[in-house]
Amino acid sequence: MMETPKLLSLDALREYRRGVISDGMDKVTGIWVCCGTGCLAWGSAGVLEAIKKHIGTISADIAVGVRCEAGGCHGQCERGPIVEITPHGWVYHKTRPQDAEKLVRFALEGDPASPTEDKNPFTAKQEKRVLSRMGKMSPTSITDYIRNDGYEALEKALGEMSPEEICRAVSSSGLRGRGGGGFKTGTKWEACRRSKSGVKYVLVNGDEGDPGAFMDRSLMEGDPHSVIEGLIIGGYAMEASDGYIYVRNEYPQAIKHLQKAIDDARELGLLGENILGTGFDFDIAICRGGGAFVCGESTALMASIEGRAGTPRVKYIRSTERGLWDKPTVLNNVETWANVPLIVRNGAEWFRDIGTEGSPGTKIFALVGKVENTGLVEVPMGTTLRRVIYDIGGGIKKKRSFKAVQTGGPSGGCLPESALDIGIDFDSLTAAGSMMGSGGMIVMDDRTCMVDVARYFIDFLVGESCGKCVPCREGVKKMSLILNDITAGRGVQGDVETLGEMARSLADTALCGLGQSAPNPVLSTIKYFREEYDEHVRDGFCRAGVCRGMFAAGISESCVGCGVCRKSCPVSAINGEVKRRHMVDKSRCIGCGSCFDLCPARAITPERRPQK
Amino acid sequence: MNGWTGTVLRVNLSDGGIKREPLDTVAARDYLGCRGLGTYYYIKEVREIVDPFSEANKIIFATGPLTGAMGTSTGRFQVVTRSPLTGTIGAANSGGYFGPELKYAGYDLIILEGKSKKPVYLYINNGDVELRDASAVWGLDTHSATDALTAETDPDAKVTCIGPAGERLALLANLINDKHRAPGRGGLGAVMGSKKLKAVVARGTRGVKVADKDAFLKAVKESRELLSANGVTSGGLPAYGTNVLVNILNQTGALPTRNFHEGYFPTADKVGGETLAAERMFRNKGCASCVINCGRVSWSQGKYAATGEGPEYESAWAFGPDCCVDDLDAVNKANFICNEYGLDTIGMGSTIAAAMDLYEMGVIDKETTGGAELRFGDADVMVSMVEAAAKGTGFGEILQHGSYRLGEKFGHTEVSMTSKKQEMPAYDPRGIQGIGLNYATSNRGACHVRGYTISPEVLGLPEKLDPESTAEKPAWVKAFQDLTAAVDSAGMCLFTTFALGAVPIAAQLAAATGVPYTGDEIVKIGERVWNMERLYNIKAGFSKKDDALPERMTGGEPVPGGPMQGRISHVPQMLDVYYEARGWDADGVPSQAKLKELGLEEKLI
Amino acid sequence: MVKRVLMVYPEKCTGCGSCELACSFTHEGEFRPSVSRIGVFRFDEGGSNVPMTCFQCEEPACLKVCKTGALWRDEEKDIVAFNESKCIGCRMCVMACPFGNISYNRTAKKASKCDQCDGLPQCVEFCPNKALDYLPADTENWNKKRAFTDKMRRALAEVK
Amino acid sequence: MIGVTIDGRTIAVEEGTTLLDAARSIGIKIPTLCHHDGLPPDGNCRLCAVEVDERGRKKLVSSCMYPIKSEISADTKNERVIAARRFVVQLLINRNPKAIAIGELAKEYGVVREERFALEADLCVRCGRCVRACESNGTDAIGMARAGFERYVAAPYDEAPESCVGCASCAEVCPTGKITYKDDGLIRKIWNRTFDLAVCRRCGSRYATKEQLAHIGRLGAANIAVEDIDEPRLCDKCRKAIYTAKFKTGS
Repeated sequence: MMETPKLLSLDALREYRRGVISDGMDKVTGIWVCCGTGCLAWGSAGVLEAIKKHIGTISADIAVGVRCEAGGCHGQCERGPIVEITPHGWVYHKTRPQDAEKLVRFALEGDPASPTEDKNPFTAKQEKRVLSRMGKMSPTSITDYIRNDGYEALEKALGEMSPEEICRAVSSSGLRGRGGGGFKTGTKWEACRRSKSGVKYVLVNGDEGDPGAFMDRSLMEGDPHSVIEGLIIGGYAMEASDGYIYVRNEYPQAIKHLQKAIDDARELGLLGENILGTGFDFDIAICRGGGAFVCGESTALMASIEGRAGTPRVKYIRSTERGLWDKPTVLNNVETWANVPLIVRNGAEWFRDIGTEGSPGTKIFALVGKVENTGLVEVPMGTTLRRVIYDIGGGIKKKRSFKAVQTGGPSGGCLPESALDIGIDFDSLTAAGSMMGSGGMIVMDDRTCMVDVARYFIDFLVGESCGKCVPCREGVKKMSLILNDITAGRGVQGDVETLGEMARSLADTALCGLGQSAPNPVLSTIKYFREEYDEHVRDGFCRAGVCRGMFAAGISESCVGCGVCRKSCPVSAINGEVKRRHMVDKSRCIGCGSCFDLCPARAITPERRPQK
Repeated sequence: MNGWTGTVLRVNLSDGGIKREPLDTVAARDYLGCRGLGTYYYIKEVREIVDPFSEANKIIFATGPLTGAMGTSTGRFQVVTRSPLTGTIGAANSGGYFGPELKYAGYDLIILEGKSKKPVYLYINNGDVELRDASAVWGLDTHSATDALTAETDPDAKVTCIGPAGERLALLANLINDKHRAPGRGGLGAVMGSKKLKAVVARGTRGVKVADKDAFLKAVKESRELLSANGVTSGGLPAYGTNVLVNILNQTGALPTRNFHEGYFPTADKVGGETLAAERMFRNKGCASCVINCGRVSWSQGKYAATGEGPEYESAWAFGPDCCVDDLDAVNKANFICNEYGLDTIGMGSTIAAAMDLYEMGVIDKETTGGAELRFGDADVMVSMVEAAAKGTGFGEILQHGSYRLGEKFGHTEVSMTSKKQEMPAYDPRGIQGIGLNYATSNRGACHVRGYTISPEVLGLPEKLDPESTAEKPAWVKAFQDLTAAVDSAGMCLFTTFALGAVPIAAQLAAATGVPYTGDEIVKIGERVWNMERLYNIKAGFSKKDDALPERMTGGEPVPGGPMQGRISHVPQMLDVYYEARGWDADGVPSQAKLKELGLEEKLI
Repeated sequence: MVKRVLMVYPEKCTGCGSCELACSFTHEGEFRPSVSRIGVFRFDEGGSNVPMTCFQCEEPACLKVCKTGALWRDEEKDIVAFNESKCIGCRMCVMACPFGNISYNRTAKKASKCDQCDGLPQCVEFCPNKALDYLPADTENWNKKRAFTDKMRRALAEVK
Repeated sequence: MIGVTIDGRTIAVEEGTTLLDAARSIGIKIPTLCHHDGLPPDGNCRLCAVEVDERGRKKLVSSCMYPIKSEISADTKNERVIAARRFVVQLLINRNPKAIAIGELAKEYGVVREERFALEADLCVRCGRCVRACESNGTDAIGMARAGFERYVAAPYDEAPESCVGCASCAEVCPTGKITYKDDGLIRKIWNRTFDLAVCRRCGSRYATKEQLAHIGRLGAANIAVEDIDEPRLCDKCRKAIYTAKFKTGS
């Protein structure tokens, strides 16, 4: 290991980087046990310990050629603990401590199976740029980062580019905010750079709040320096002196890794006063958020950093003019910042190489729900939903049929089958009635009630609304009351229209983005699944068999007469002899749905209840 | 409401009941407020002619539609009840700050009925009204009582109270408000005393609204211009007060002297307004919203050393020339005592003059007077008699009830210079014919402020009349009586009429109330008020024979010297013409046609 | 705009209260001395009647405690200006003014103070005795006004 | 100065003037609820919404906070604006049926309470004027507690707030009368606290809490010494009445 000197000039950084890259460590075989939050939950710590222990048992002259450390997230958390062996790029899923010997052996002697990523359909069709380093290095090692091209962009930015040039590069790359808004990052940067103020701020929005989304967490945990490098470059480009990373407290590992990265960067001289002798002063602090969904909203986030209640403020003056503490401020999310070093290092043209004209580059999605493979997916913008869900995600679980995909988090929308061939980018999703959001993607099958989905998201927002403005506080609540009525069979004629009107008014009147976009799940489900609403209201029928009491079980001819359903029925509404088709007494069936999932023959489906 | 507050407060002293009632707005339109509306309510409320001191009698405090507004000198209120001195309707007007305060508390009228068993005072604090125990202030003079009551209630409260004289039911007892102002004459303070009501204390923080703000300000500005262009209202009165008249009347030869034996007092100037202003006055003072500011903040010195306010001309005359006293300190002191004890200054001075008359006639002597030699010109005796009457001690016990009772007591009513048992004020009817007719026909006994013809007859306002002429006087008296009744009812000070006729006053009223009053209409209202009072008096037993002056005036004693030497009053001759001018029959009873014209045919009485 | 000072001459005041009436009428639309921004203090005997209204101090205590910007020094008009719509009714100014020259209107739930009627003080206009005057703020008048306020300040010191 | 066209009328205003102020200056009435001229704007009630046309881009904004920075035009009463206000008023009247101010708005915008959504009726509209008033005074005794529909005004931990001085500004600025205080004899009750009232030694009026007097003293009012708050004092009017009495002329 090299001493960590304090780098006082650009040349010193160059020298240092060269030293790191040529220290021979790249020749050492690495065994990287993912210790991201997901894999830790699967027990990766035990695997790591077992491998290290095993390495300790082998002779030292052999052991010197192998190195085992905690690595970052691969994104396929459901298959953890994941181990990767570099430089081969072999990836092992669902490892156990008892696999230690085998893994070390593979590392030292090779694995004939050579399980490279391109053999895994989930990863093979991705285009990992931002996530390229994930899992292949130690997130807590600045030298590992440097060895993987880290801080090369910083060296280039500070050494070869003026702030204007950096802003221009970011502008011409066409990078758009990955947090949801899709606002052109370069435009924001240029505006902030032009704002005349002695004090400016650059902020990282790490308040990832969408249920099921974890791309930012993974990045902060697995590659914290990429965010920090982006932020330092941003600070330089906009002549800001302070950066804040706002991370929710529920992400302890992200905070830990970020803090370590900041400390290491500062120790190396990449943060602090007169960075690398360029006269540029910049430092970064971490701000822990309380985890309120609304704090992801920029004004609320800034209020929270300022130490006030994290509620949004009406802002007709852009943050780039008056943001944090009324100073010019640029706030970008984690993924956006992590793209910055890539653009600086490789150039805007390289960045625009993939993606669409309006939305260049890649985007990371958190693919969850009823798909076979779930996890983080980085694909070029413009990739179709179908490709993500079917080719990468492996299609719908249990071979059921696809019903909808929800994108953009709670404020996003639900898109139906017909939208599957839309190439995903900011504009196309918006046009289809949904949004990009921060990249949440929830796949739903035919056992999903779309009214219930709308209810679920609205209820989530009722809980997350800060309550400051009337439309959101009272309006979302009212929508929730209506949706709960509909899903409980109490809907009345006109409710759907009322919801539609309210959704439009809410979008018009709510104070912040959360409230304005709150009705999206309702609007998009009404748009694409109006029939389901009507069935609920008019017929008291939930075709998905989700809303209690709004359907009756029906048993088809494929019944094998196993009797499982009969035994599980709490009201003894199912009758039938063994190995004979069972029948449901629909007048007794309470529509609890407990028999559906138990049926091995998938012979039970929701049917309309008999009219009273 | 605009102008009026729209609320009447009814307080029953017998059972302590307190009620708020809506104002009779039709009556308010027809009688305005203060004297007119107060009298209307009194007559409506007390259907029979009752003993003034009986439980059945009521006493009404009334404000007018202009009271409390920024009209020209519109800080007036009126106290109405049956006068125990005269037996006529008694209506007494006063300025100061009490009237507006009552209005700001939210009331047009307070009707006080019944009789309390123990001393009480009424405390009105906006909507909070209560009768409170007054045993601690009973017996106190008006100044001490006022201080004690404001200390007990609110430093900003305004007080109208009675002094010991009223408590003793002295027939010369006045109410005193704001320490120095009196709803004077008629002995109305005694009615308060009979009800064991020491005081009415008012505190109001509400406002008076007017119907047409711009029109009101315009009317006020126009009236103010007339007032400031007028020598009396902008010069004489603020500089010298009403007492400016001492020298003027003396020069006219109509300054009653020595109990009306004479009409000229050689050393009158020593007690006149000019001397007062130069030697005994701190500064002048104004009642609420006054633009004239005739009030005197004054003092007396030497053995009579004291401070207070006044005297008004009539007070100065009563204690001065009428008693042949030319010591201003004595006059001031006597005046201050009357204010402090709640006595009527005109009645008091004139009664002492009558007593001096009796003394010099030999009808009474030192034995009767308790040792005092009641000689004309003796200032010490005059002051000591005022003190005795104020305290109700010795000979004062007789004096406190006025000259008529004094004369009666000793069988010589001819010394009582009264009409309807009320003392004539400071203008000799023998030298000034109009004022004599006014005295005789006044509905509350002899009174100058019921029809102040001195204005044309002496001051030449609005035009100069010969004081000695008689032909045109009945019409002038009627006109002045009617206009006065209207001004009194509006809540405005009579002194504005030196400069203002009916038209500018009507303009203020119309803008304030929203009722389109014209000059003619308010004069008509005055006439209505006058006839209403007359009807009451007729019912109370008054008739043509009572519309008279003492015989000394009408031929018994021609003026012995001075500019008016040899003159007598021609009231009997003018009376029929006056009746005719009023549309009354030969007996002085209003004709049905007149009553119909005035809307009084509905049997009010 | 010519700066002017509102002069008070207690020795000329007869206590008629026309100023209070004009003030309340102008500002509140009714004749209501209790909410007038000028108040006449009447004294018996030797005391002068004193019309009192805001001295428009150069370093006003009221302004110091007003946290909503409802009060400020309008240097152009040379007054302590008051924006009623910014007042939150905290009454701090009322208590802070040593002279008691700013008051609280219970009905409006706001402070209330003299604004010199935007250059045409109605109290001056309607004072029948010239006890109030509105004069050019030349040195002489300034000194007179200052002498008056100093006198009041001394009187105040005796009261506490 | 910047030209701005509101409802077809063009006026020049200083840069940064809010649309609300600009509209008011030409007599255009825009309803407000959470706005108070003396408090920092918050824009939470959304009643003052107007439609702004920024170079062809039309959007609804809160006029109380929207600063005029370029030549724009605004419509304060078009269909979209009225619909937005109706929406807000509807939600308010559902929650706050007894608030007089809301009742008046409901009448004006022709909405009636929807009984179906008639949850617990409340007087508080969560406009936060009270909280902002308290902040302005530097007392910071109250704030907003909880979030969303559950949001309400409260003292910390719902206990009697220590920093409250009983000035009652919160009650004075409350547009619906939700916050009240009671002066009962010598004490004032507000926010579960009981304050001693200073009593004027002359007129007996109870004119302020002692805590407020001390607060004013601390703010730098020279006439109030924090250490002798308990001394008998004079109210503003009586102080004046007493010292003016010393102004003698004449004799």
